[in-house]
Amino acid sequence: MRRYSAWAVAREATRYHEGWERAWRAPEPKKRYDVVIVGAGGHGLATAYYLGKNHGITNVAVIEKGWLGGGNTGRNTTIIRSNYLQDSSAAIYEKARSLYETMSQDLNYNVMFSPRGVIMLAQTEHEVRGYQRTAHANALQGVSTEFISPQRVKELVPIIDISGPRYPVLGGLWQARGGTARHDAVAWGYARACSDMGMDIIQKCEVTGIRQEGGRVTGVGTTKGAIDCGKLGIVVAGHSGHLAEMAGFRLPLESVALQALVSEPIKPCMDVVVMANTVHGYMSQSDKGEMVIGGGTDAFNNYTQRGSFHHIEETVRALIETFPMISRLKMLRQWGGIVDVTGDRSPILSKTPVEGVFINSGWGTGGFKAIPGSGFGFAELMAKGYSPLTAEFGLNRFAEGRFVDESVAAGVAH
Amino acid sequence: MSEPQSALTGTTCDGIAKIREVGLQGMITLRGDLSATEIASAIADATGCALPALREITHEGRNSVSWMSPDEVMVFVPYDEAEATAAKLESALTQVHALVVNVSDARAMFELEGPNAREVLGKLCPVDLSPDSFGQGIIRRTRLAQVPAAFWMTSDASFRVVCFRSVAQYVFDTLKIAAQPGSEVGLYTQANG
Amino acid sequence: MLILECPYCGVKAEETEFHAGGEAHIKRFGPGSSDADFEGYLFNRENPKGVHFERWRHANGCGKWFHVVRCTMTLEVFGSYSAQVSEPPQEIRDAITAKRPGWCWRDFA
Amino acid sequence: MSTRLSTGGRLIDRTKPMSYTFNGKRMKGFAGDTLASALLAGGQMMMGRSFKYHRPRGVVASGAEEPNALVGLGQGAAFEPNQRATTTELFDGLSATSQNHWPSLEFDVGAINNRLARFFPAGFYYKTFMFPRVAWKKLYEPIVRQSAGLGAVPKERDGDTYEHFYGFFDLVVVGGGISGLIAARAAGRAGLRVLLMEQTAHWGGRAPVDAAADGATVNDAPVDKLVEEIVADLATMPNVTTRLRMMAAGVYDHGYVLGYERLTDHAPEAPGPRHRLWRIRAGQIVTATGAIERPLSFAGNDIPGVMLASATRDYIVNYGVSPGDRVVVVTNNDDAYRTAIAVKKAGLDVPIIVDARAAGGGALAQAARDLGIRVENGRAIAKVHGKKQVEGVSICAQAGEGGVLEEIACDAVAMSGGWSPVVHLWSHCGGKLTWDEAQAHFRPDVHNSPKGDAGETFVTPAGAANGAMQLGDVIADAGEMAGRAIAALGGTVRAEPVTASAPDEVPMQPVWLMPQGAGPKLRMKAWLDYQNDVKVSDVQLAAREGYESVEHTKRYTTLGMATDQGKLSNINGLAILSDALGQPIPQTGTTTFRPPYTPISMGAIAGTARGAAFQPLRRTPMHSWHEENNAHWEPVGQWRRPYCYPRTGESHAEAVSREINQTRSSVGLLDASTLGKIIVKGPDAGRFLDMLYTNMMSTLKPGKCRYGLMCSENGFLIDDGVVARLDEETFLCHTTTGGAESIHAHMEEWLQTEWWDWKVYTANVTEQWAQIAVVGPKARAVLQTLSDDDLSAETLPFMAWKEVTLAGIKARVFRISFSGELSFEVAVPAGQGMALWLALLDAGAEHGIMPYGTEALHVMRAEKGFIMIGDETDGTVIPQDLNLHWALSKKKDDYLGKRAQQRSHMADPNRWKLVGLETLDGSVLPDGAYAVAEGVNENGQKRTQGRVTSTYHSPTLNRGIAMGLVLHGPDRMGEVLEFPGTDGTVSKARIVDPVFYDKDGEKQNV
Repeated sequence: MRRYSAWAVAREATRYHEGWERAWRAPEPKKRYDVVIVGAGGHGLATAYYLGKNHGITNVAVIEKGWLGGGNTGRNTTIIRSNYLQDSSAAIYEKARSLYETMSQDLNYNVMFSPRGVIMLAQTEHEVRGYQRTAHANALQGVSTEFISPQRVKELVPIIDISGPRYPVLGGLWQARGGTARHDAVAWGYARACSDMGMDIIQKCEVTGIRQEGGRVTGVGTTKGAIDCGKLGIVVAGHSGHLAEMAGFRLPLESVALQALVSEPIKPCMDVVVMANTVHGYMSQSDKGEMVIGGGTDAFNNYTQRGSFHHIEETVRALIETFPMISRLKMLRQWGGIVDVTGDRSPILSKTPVEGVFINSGWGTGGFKAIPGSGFGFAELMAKGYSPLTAEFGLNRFAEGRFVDESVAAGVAH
Repeated sequence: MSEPQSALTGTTCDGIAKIREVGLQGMITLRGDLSATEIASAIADATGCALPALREITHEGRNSVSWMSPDEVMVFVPYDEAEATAAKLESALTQVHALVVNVSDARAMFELEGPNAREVLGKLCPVDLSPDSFGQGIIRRTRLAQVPAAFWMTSDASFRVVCFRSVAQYVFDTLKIAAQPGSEVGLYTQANG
Repeated sequence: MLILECPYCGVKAEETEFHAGGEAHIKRFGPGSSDADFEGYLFNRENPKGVHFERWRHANGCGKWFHVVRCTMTLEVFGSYSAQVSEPPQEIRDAITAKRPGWCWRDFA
Repeated sequence: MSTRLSTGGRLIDRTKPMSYTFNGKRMKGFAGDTLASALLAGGQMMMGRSFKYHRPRGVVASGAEEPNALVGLGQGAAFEPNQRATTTELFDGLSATSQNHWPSLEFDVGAINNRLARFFPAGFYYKTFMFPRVAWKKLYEPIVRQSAGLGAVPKERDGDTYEHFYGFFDLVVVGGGISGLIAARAAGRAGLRVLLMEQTAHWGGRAPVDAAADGATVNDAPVDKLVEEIVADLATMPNVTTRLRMMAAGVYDHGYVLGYERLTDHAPEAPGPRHRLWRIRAGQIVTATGAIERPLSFAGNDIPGVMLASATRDYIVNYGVSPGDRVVVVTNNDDAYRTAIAVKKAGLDVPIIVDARAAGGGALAQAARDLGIRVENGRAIAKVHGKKQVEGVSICAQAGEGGVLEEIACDAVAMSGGWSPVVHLWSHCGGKLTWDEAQAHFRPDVHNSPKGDAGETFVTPAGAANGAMQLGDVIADAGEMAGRAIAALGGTVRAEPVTASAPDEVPMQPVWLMPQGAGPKLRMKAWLDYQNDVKVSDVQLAAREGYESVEHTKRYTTLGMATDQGKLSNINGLAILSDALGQPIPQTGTTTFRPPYTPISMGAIAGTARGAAFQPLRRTPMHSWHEENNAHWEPVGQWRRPYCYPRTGESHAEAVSREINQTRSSVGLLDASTLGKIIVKGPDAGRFLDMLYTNMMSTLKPGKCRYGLMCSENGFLIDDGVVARLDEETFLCHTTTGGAESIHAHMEEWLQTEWWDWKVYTANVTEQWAQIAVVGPKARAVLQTLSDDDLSAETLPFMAWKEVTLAGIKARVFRISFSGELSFEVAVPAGQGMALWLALLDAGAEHGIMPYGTEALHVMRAEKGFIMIGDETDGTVIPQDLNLHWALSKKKDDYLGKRAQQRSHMADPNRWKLVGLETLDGSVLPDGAYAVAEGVNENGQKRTQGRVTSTYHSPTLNRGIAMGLVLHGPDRMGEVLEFPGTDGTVSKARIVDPVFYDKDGEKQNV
């Protein structure tokens, strides 16, 4: 693989950039692979990458029914943070965050990780208590966060109205090393690195069936023919239920539409990511200058990637209350993605009833920030049968009533 | 005995339509099997109103009865008669499974009046309020901006709007903005010039 | 932005008048049931691509719960019916068959 | 140089001059001008700078598709960035500033990027800025970020208002051109409820402009005539609503259309809202949205003075403005000849028409020749000369590699690469496209249309939006397609004999690169996306590197991601991509079309919901008293509850202490009206409550009260409160403030969907009652002075209730206590709540009675070890964790949550359990602190063995008290735990009984 660098760009410039090679190969599938990963989104590609990097497993195919990175990886609001309450969540998200720190160098592909800092606003007494609790938990989890004063919030986010008539800002949970990254680049960087390790990324190839013998997986049928494999990883977000059905088991999952929008680009005015959970809105400014705004999920099953407009309305309404200036910006584009949500809204990284089949799903609205940690842990689970990062996210937790519930930081009002 | 107060004690506002909090209004929730003859006759005896059909409201003098759901009606009588009317209904329905509660203080009622009244409401409620779709005799329970509400027409150009007491100020403020000068939509008014 | 018809008050209204209540026709398992049955009851969901049975409440209206059959791929609505039944009435099944011949959902077809 | 012509301009009123400023310079225009036409008239060709290379840019289009001419409009509370000059109507006093340059539009330091352009190809940043690592954050990223963005940032709170409107129509026609007008009239005559909207301020669209050039007629009359006639017809139809300045922003599922009406943008002084966002339900939608002309890709096609041929024509015909004195026309189709003719007719010079087609054009070409215009076929533009202004063009053969045949001096270039139907609205909700080989564009595939709630087709394209490009075809198609939509609604169409006579056009010929064999040097100067500076070479690079999906290419190059969302660039871009991949264009496909069609204001999206109307703020009957008495508010859901009532010079903490001391020593008042109150009545009411609550309610005696717990079916504690039995069949259930609506809904859900044969009715009477807690040793004394009824412990013992008359008001009095004191909760009709509140303050004056807030409430319940939903519970806590086994009925074989609590993890003896915590030094434990255990877990996180659930300073005990959940807590009384703070300090606390005050409960029982 030709390394990327300013020098390489300069060298190519002299020949009008006509000498660049493909970022990843476009191979036809082989007859057999040690591991087949279904789904070439961030999580699937990261899994393949760490299978090779950490466990020396490189006879791997990542098959994708559309184009790599074409699902939620390329549709989210790119927020990266690990200030979670529960130990198991904090562990995997912090692992992910720390891997983002060095991802550009590891992959030799600039994913523009921007640790600009993330603030979660506390706008009710209840949220203050919830975030103070999270700050205490984070301190013991080795996640560096801090509960900050309204004045500090105002310093960090000059465009915010901290004395808003309805929900004054009472403080905030500040994670200085949280931030954003260029979402497409994460998928592309992993794809390039996987391809470089000799793995096959097979796009426009849809899985049509999962073959098994005596309760053990033997391969998959695809629109590009049958492919044998020793182990199978299902990493297809909103389509997990569909794949699980092929393998013959059910999942505690529902697929719903999640929406987001961007404003027209304006000059830099907000240097951090702000999340306002009381009013269900979060916002950051992209490197292009667009205000990137996250909305809510529909409450009904939906595979159309089209959400209901009133969620956009609720989000924008709320953000105008907290950031009055955006009232005079314009919405440039809105879009939707399909997210898979579990019974406790935490992910599933687990073995399944079918030996050799592993599932990584249920990331709901939190998937992007977890990509490297998810791939790291899931690869370990697939390679060794156990990973401390994924231990608490097994399918069995629903029968045992052992949930990983992150909604508790903002529980019921009283 | 102190004088009871309505939520906004009759506040009013003028815009492209007139908004007025109506003041004290007796309201009684009655739940039961609306097909049971006892209910129809109890209502007739207590109010003189006929049992309203699906999504309808009936009137008799100062009393009204509106359909609320398949097993619920709302009885409107003068505030100071509510207690007695409720008791009357209660005693008439001892033999059937029914629930009668005086909820006169739980809600606020507004009058919205003027040729633009339909449009003002049409800015806040996801309901077709064109004259050929909505007129007198119909009750509609729906969403008004961000709160549940119900309304019906008392003339071709005036509505009664009911919401919960705690959000009366919000509903008033919202109606006021929707009725701000210069905000005529000119949709439902174009027909009659 | 869906439009649904409440079978109780006959109102055809937009989504914001209603509250989505998740998958329909789920049998309750209480004390004495197996762990698997109980897990299935609380958590396992059909989440189909296509015909789906779900519960909605006319929250900003008559307050009644009811059933809706909808396609999760096109959002087409095949019909709505009473909440007080444990399986869809025949005319609803026929309405689905007319639009999606050969449909099936759990044991219904 | 551009200038105002002495005559012409069908849309301007030369008798109404207007003055405005551009970058502070005073300029003049006429009523009817757009900002763009006025700037051109004033000779202001350059209007902005591009995003990446900061290249000088002039206006290229005349409508919504404009990518270059973006300005900041207005000032202060009325400032708005990124406004298209082409769609901004001129008004007197308008002030505009150009964007994305420093220090000035003419001299921009950022233009250095242009010099280095060769080193900044598509995606260069993915390949660079990586070493050393720290440099990205410290050096590179700040530079990237600072150079980001286009428009300036609004500084002030928006001074305008906005609103929504819910519209319902049988048929909505989008677009007020010929097609839309024809469709609307047909639908109107069919008696349907019709809405016709046009995004500009004028009816008629392009047809009248074209006619001005080619003399086309309809029914032997000028096209303008037909427009006037139809507009007049529509005005007479009460069932038809027409709206100018209203754009269909998006089409959503089930016939939902967003209509964006701009009410005062063109007249800022007018009263009323600025924008109105229509939320429309349409039975059918006809998209008569016309078509957009495509640029041609040749070197220097972005230099100010290079314009779309149609735009050039618009400025001359509509505004009497000439873009230049010598206009070279370059085209691959006949339509551009109309521009040449219009230019010539305006008395300006057309040195040459460069037609890339070897065979050239038809009737219009002849007409041009007849006017003495030189026409060259099979030719192309090799290169445009000039920097901030076109100075000339090099002509070459289209077939070759750009060998220059001739240099021609000119100050403007009018280009036409053919037309693309506006298919956005068709596509928003799933409409598919088909590639039209002959016209080289995507048009709606009417066999794959958007489907509504009944699975019916609900969008129909008409006219140019459907690929009909010549006047006769447009009119015929509009009638035909409108007929389909009307028929779908059960309407019938009366045939309209409309005959058009317009010159025949010979087919266009796709030209994606000019010249065909252009080398890298030229391709690096051939722009596709003007605003984002994406060139032909960038798309080819993306393809070369394997970014083969159109989505990959778009994201890698940023093609089509600018504020115009690729209206000009998308088709040209994917044609280049397809060519690079050696596959036909339809196989490459398009990117997804997403709403809105053009950007809409956030203010309009929020509508009236701002300030007082932002969200409902729920008020109790005593709200105004609290306000007048300096309550410090705590938002609880949508309610406001007094947190405390600080007096002058008092801190909140001091106020809370005062309120508690007064209440414990004498008597205090709490506004408890927000607590939920639900009536449950019927023969099966007891049985129902036994399922809902974990404890037994059916055995409760009328006149008595019982505290109960509610769990979710998943086992977790969701609510608690006191249930009073009013009579044999009737219960009154109190819930938490947050629970009033949710618990009522919870009850109805189970009754309606599971136990529908049980005879139970419920009613939420929360707001019917004002509820006041009268608390403290003197509570009875105070109440007794207001009542002749006997309130003694004998007739009204603890956990009983009774109806009495207080201060002349009929009231229900409940003897329940959440503070541990003698306590009466008095409920009166909400309308008399204030009266009772005042009476109580009066009656209690001699005892120094005062109100207390939620914080005092919390502290007092904590002193008693009472749990609080939301503090001790967080959605993961079960009653067993809180040692509430006494409230879990053993007699009942079922209740909601019982089965869940039998699952292995919930029956686990190692679950953390509730205890009291007492700091060794009397300080207050930090809220939310965790108790650490030995060592770390396998993820390297410190192990924990408990956490603080609520913690306060108790003025009663004058020390810190807390409750928490601790591993095996109840068995570890006296043990000391360590709670690290977030500041490095460690608090030590002893495990104690959670009841800190009046352990035997004597005080509440007197």
